[in-house]
Amino acid sequence: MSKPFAIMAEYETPAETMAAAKKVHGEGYQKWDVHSPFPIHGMDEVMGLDNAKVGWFTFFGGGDWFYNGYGHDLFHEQI
Amino acid sequence: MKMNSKTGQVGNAVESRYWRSIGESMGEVEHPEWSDREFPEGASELPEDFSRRDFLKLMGASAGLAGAGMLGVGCRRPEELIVPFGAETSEGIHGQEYVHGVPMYFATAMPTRTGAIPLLAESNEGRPTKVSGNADCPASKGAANGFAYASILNLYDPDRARTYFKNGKEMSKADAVEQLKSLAQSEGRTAFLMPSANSPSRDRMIGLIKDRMGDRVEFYVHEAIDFGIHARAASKAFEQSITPVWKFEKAEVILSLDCDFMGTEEDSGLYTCDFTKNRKLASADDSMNRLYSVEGLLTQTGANADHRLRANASRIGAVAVYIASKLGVLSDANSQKLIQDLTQEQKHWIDACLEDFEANKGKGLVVAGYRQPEEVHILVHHINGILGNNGNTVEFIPVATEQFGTLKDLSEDLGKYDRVVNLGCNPIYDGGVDIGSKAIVDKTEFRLTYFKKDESHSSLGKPSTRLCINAPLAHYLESWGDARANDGTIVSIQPLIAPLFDAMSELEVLSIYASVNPDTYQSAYDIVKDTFSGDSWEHYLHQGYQEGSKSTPVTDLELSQEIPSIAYSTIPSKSVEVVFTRDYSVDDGRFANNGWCQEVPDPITKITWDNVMSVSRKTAEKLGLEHGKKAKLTVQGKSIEAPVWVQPGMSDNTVSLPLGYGREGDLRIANFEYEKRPLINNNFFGAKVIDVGGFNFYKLRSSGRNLDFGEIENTGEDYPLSSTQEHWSMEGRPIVREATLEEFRKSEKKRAKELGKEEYNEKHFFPDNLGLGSHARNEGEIYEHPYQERPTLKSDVNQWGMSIDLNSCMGCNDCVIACQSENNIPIVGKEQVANGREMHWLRIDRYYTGRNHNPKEKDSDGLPLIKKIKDQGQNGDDVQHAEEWIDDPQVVNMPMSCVHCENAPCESVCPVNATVHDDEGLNVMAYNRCVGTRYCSNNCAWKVRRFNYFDYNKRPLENLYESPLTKPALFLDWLSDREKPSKKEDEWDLLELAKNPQVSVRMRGVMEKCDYCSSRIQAAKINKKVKAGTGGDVMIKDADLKTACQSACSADAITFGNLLDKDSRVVEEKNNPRTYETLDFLDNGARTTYLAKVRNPNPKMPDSYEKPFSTKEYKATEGGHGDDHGAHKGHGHSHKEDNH
Amino acid sequence: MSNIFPKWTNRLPLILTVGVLVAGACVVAGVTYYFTPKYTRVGYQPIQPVSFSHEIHSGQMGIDCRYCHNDVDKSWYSNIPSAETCMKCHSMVLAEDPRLEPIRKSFKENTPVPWVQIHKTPDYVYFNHAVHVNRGVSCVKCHGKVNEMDEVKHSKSLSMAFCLECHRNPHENVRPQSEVYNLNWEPSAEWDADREGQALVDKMKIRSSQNCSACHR
Amino acid sequence: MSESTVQPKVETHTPKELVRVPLVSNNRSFGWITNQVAGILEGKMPRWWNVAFAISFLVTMMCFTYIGYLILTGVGVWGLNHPVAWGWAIVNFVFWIGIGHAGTLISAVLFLLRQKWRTSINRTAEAMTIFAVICAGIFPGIHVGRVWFAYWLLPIPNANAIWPQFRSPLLWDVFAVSTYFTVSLLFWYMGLIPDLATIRDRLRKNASKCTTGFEKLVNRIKQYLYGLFSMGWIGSNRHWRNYEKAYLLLAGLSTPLVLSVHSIVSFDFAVSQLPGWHTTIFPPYFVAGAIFSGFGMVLTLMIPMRTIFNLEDIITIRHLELMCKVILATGSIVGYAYGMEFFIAWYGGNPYELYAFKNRAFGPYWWSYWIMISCNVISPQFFWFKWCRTTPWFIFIVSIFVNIGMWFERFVIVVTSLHRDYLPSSWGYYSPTQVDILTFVGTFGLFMVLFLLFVRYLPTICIFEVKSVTAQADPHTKEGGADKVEGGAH
Repeated sequence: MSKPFAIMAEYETPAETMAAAKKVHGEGYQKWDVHSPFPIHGMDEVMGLDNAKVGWFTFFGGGDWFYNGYGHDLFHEQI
Repeated sequence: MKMNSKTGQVGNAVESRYWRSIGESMGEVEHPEWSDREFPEGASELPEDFSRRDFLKLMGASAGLAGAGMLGVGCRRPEELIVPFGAETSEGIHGQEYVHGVPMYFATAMPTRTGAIPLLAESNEGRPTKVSGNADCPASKGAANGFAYASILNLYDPDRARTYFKNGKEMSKADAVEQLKSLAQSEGRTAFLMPSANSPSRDRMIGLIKDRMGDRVEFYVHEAIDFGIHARAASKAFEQSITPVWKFEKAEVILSLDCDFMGTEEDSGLYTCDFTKNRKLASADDSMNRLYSVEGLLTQTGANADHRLRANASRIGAVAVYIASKLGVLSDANSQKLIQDLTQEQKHWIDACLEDFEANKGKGLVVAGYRQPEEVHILVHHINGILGNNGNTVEFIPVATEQFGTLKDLSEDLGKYDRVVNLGCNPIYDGGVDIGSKAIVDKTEFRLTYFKKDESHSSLGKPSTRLCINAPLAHYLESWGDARANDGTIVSIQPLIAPLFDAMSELEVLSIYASVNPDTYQSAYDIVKDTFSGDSWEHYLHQGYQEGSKSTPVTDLELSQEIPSIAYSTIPSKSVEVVFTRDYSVDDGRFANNGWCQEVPDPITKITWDNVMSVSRKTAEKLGLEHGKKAKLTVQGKSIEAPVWVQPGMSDNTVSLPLGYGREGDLRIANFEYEKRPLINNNFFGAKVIDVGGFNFYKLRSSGRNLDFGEIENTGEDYPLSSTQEHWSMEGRPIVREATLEEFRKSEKKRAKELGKEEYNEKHFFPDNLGLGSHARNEGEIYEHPYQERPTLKSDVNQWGMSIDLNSCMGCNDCVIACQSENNIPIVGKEQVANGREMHWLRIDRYYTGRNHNPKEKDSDGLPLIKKIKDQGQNGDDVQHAEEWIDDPQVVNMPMSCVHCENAPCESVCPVNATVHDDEGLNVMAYNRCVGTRYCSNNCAWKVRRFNYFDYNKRPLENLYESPLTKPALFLDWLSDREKPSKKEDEWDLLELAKNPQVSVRMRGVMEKCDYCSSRIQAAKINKKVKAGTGGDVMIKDADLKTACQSACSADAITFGNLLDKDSRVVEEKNNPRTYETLDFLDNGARTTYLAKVRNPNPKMPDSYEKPFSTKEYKATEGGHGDDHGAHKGHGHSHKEDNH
Repeated sequence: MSNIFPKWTNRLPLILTVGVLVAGACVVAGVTYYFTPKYTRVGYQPIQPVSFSHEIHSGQMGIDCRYCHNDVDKSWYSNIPSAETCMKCHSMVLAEDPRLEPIRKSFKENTPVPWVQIHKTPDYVYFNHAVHVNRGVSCVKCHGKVNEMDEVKHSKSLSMAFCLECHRNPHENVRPQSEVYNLNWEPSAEWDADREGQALVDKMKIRSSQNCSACHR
Repeated sequence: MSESTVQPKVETHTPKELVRVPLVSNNRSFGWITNQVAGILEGKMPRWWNVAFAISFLVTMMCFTYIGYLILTGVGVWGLNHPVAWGWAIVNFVFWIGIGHAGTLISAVLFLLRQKWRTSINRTAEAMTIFAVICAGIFPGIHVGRVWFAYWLLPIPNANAIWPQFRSPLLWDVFAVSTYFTVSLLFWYMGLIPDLATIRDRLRKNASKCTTGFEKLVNRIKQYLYGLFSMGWIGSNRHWRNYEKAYLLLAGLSTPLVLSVHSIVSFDFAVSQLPGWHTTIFPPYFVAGAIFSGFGMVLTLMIPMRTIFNLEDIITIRHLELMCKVILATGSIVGYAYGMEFFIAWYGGNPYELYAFKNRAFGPYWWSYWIMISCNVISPQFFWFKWCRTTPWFIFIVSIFVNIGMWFERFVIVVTSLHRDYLPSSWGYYSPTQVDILTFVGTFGLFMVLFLLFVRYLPTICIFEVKSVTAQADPHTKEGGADKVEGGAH
């Protein structure tokens, strides 16, 4: 019998899923994930994930636009 | 030189055939290495023909979709040739060394019925493109009229006769001349039918013909509108053949008895120039003349009169008799009967007026109009005699041409003649109902005709008249001749171009008839040269007039005693008085096929393309006529249906019938036909198919009759009219500012007294916008004006400015036509004008102001007057034609074109920088950059921008709504040649020649406006710089530059110049106390300022006024609260030096 | 049911972003060069009906430009000489040369020689030769070294940006009036545009307007 | 017995638990919601859809033929003249942009304000926004005199070395509308990704049910497309984490858009100096008008849609009522603005302004002014009454009136100020032509074509958001299974 590839568990309600996730995270597993039809409030902390990096992308995107739009005029004299 | 005479870059001709070398074109074998080395090594083959460069060739790429252009149109740039002259042009044209690209100027003149108007014609690339007044000729002092400026277009009229033909068969000019020679030598009596002219060469030729043919020849002169009345009446009054020459500049007080000397009289331009000389007020102590006018219709002279009395045209005789009787000249029974008909106020009015004349003995002038019968004119000479005016304000010069028979005489004794030779008359159209013109035309054996197929021609279709030779008549710009100007000076008429269609001139026909041996007939050039009696022929041609040929006025003016009595006539009870008038736009019909004349708005009604029956408000109410609806008018049993126009200022029971419309024959403008394309031209599609061309009132007129009686009744049938200005009242807004002479003098004295205190620098005391001006121009400017911020931005050499004197502007529209001719402005057709899309860059706003009219007042049922606005169709909006105040209004004219603002509202809203501010103060319009969002037109408070809604230059006016979608043939044409116009071929080629190559022709979708003739500004600057060479004298002075409207204005009302040149006239006028800026509270800083209109009322007159009506209207609506606040308190701003 | 998307599609977003950036750069570069007058005009050297060589006439023999283009300092249009001017010498020099056949034919029959136009501004641009050549702007500025061209070539782009370069700083492009028709003239070492050039501009009061009204009307 | 003090009978009212009205009525399960929304796509479309699509497609083709005719012939085919150089085209542009404003407000502003009820209407509103902006975008393009040079409005380097003129409001329009379009499109597409994945998975599941080869092929293509556009979404929580953050940031960034776009559109008029245009009240007045007509259109579309696809449980009466309240609020703001304009014109004492407004009410265009007043100010006042706010057919009628009124408001602003301004000599009258009218009708066709395609191929309601606001989705409530977990519900 070949080695099982992965283990999957299905729950009825979001609360049970969160509880299970807490246990799994507690056991120290690394390669695991939670799938749900809608974002479950509070699941990130339970899974111990840090802040999403989307914020930084947006910030630097904004900075780039600002430089192209106004920055090079304001900061450099007439090049 | 094969000229692709398209405007713009000239000198290159598009050769559609691509051949590589002379060898290939001659079929020889070409050298191999030549063939592929068209492009230097390394540069790869040119990419797909990226035709961006050609997009705006002649600004005419109609649908330049780059994508579509890639399809079939060749993969290489079309080779364009730059082709030199065949041989050097040292001898050039007329002995002037020809430099291609530099316009040349020649003096010539336009012959009129009683004389000629000296002109200066500009020739570009060998063809005349513009005419303006000849400023050096003392006889005209540069004055001309709108017909002269528009006559350039007649030269290139596609409907001109092009071939000689007889009985439908064409013949060459040579055969036609041969047949004419045999006619001249053949037996039998000949009658000549000629238009009237005053030319020494023509008189000489007529003398020679009479010597040769003795009593076998007789000459008849026919003019639909006869100005010979002045000479005939003067000759009878003084019993010597003389004609009056009016000197308005010498007259202090002028009374016009139905005499529109600034509008429809023959030398109106000259008279306007003289009259307005005494109306230019620079300071308080200048004097001003005073104009009284007694007339039935509202004419241009009446509109500008200080006092105007409405009297029926048939009553004017009674007025003259009353004056004569007051002066003790006339007191027989018939005159008493005439005088009773005058009302009490009319008598009262005339008495006061007479007092003024008696106070100005020798400095007054009474004039009678061409419409008045001979007896009135004779009476006027007597009146002038008693008042001491003869010899002072009116001189008399001997009449040069003899008196010929009229058309009526010819039709009576037609039997005596075997043949008639017609030198350019059109008796079928304007002969008159009582003339057998059909018989005259049948007997005509030789006919000079200007048009291919006009009324007289179309009747030639009948077999009996087939023997007539039809020869094309030459335009004055392509024929030799001479004429006597108003004061007798002999002026030369020289051609600018060889006759376009081998046309013959009148002199040539007369010279064939006059020469004893027909083969050696003199050419017109030789005739004029022989007639010339001065010293230097070249100088005569160069100057345009013969030095010292001015005829000396007759001094012993002794009036004959017996005074003819004036026929008594009253208007029958149920009928109206009908007045046949000369039309301001199309003269007597000779300019009906001229697009510019048809589209220039009538100075009074502002209607284009049509004539209307004008009636007064009371007459309309009494007879149940409706404004803008058709009515049936019957005169002497003949009737015609034409639209009624309720005209302010008309006398009651009078109907004015402008002549010259309703023409038939192949005249594409006069007899305009809109194409009936149901899919496009239907009402629902916005393009109403309307009929154009006006109504032929000659059908009601018996020959030579200006006054008649008829019955009129409303038919209620609608007739769409297209006028350019639909609202009459100024709504109490201080747009045109006026004052009386007294007010002006009083305020000037006050200003002079207080001038010491610098806070009072109120330049003018006229009502301004409720003191808004002072609010707007606050001291602390939020944004520094760019000129202050970066002074280098502003040119220190030229700054352009313009000043228009409303006191001199008589509203005659000459400047509008001159601007159209100079700047290639297209005409758009009646349906587009009705839709408000006319393209004139310059318009004359004409407002009516009422004696006690308050635009804001409520009407009877308490609703604000605006509420009763029904629809705002093309017959004028709301209910203004039914309001009380229009019966006896005052009229103000205001020429309005781009005022070139310093803080221009149009520049800040154009998204593509198509309109920008130039360093010399111009608001520049870059046509090639405009994409046509039209926001600039919306934001312009003066609404002086015009938009090319359609391609008016390249598409037929009969159907502008056509497109490749609805007519696939257009798409195929477009594919083959993107510049191909869809106008008719001949129309396109000819009208193209009339264009001024120095100004670009705008295409569809582009906004355009007055740019102070920037092509002339550039030409002046370049000439100055080329002359200056490496020197620094580049500042433009007054002598270097005149805009088209400035040079066209006979009243000299428009002044344009360089504000930095201290002694320029425009700076002088801007310091005139009358200067003001329209809509100044918008703080746009307009570079065109206006000089306020000052009226000169006589306090003793019953209809006198201490304030002009517009000031009263202003006070009644807005002025109340702000007026004292605005007028006296200093504006806190004076014309700061720098932000001129 | 096999998987619809192969494995590599995971990297699709990355491929897309890089691809778009590179393609965009290429298109922009291509348009700025190929679709502007710098390319579409420069290098255009059509074959003329007569192989007239400026190099020989003005280069070697030093004939002044105004000998043939005599109206260049009088009108906006610098005229092309008629065959008469050529025949002044060529009635003797190379009298039978087959290459000059069109000139002789034109001179005899008084018909123009169909030269092919090279330098042409669009119809809505009103360029004036007289005001430039009389005020210190040499032919070489716009037509390039014609005296070294065997066959005239379109050397400068004559685009609006090209004209604006001179109009924006006239002092760098002005030369003494005497040198206008000397195409080989180069500013000498100590010729400093800001000093001598500016002096010329001030003396001649050159106001090279950068405004639309300068060339468009 | 001691006399007892009369104890006041104290009834302790435990405060009635304020039950929040459930956003999904009848306590529907997740499965039901998915079936209900995704079910629309999977089945064969009802007959009326094909008929409606055919009609609106024909109307759109008519619109494009008229646009072609306009471009090939010239702007003269419209009724424009001098002085009224802007007519129906600009009125339609502002009308359509105004309609587009509800989408951003619902998706961005209400999201930041934690208004849970937005979940069931935000996708349709955003779709409506995008289609409205497409329809609006046509008009500035075709009303320009020379369409083939309209690219000069873009600030791209060119051989003429000229930049567009940045002080012109028309240029600001180009930037504002294009930004608005891209942000709305982005917002709409982001919201769609999880639902596209759901549909992709359902298609995989139904693949076995397909019988004929053709059905298999269609199913496979659909799977491919939905898969491609769902960008490999598998609903993992790591995805949700980035998704939530991105959605929040996008909502934050696009909130100013709600106010800025229509302010810039109002600058087209406010920046000019015409009497009646040059007033500072225009930006807020236009934004209120935009939201007003935006919600009007949302209601006009939602009410028939919820009955046809029986989504009453998801788009409940409460949603409609809330939208009616917004309409009432913005309608009153617009009414206030009309009054204030009149007052300032009188109070300011500028004769030209005063005439401009008197001319609006009593001039030749008095009829359009009174239609505007009745539709915009009077009809929304009905929503003060509970019954009016909760009967769908009545709301539908009022929402139609709202949009008619708003079109006339733009017509009154554009035309009446243009046709009579400073100089009486240049006063004129404007009336539209057939091309004007049918091009505008054509754009409704285009709008319906796009909307019908949206309804046919994309889930009209955001499935996962609706689920996330139901009680069962909250892990801390009883329905969310909190009681099944020790530690219990807290």
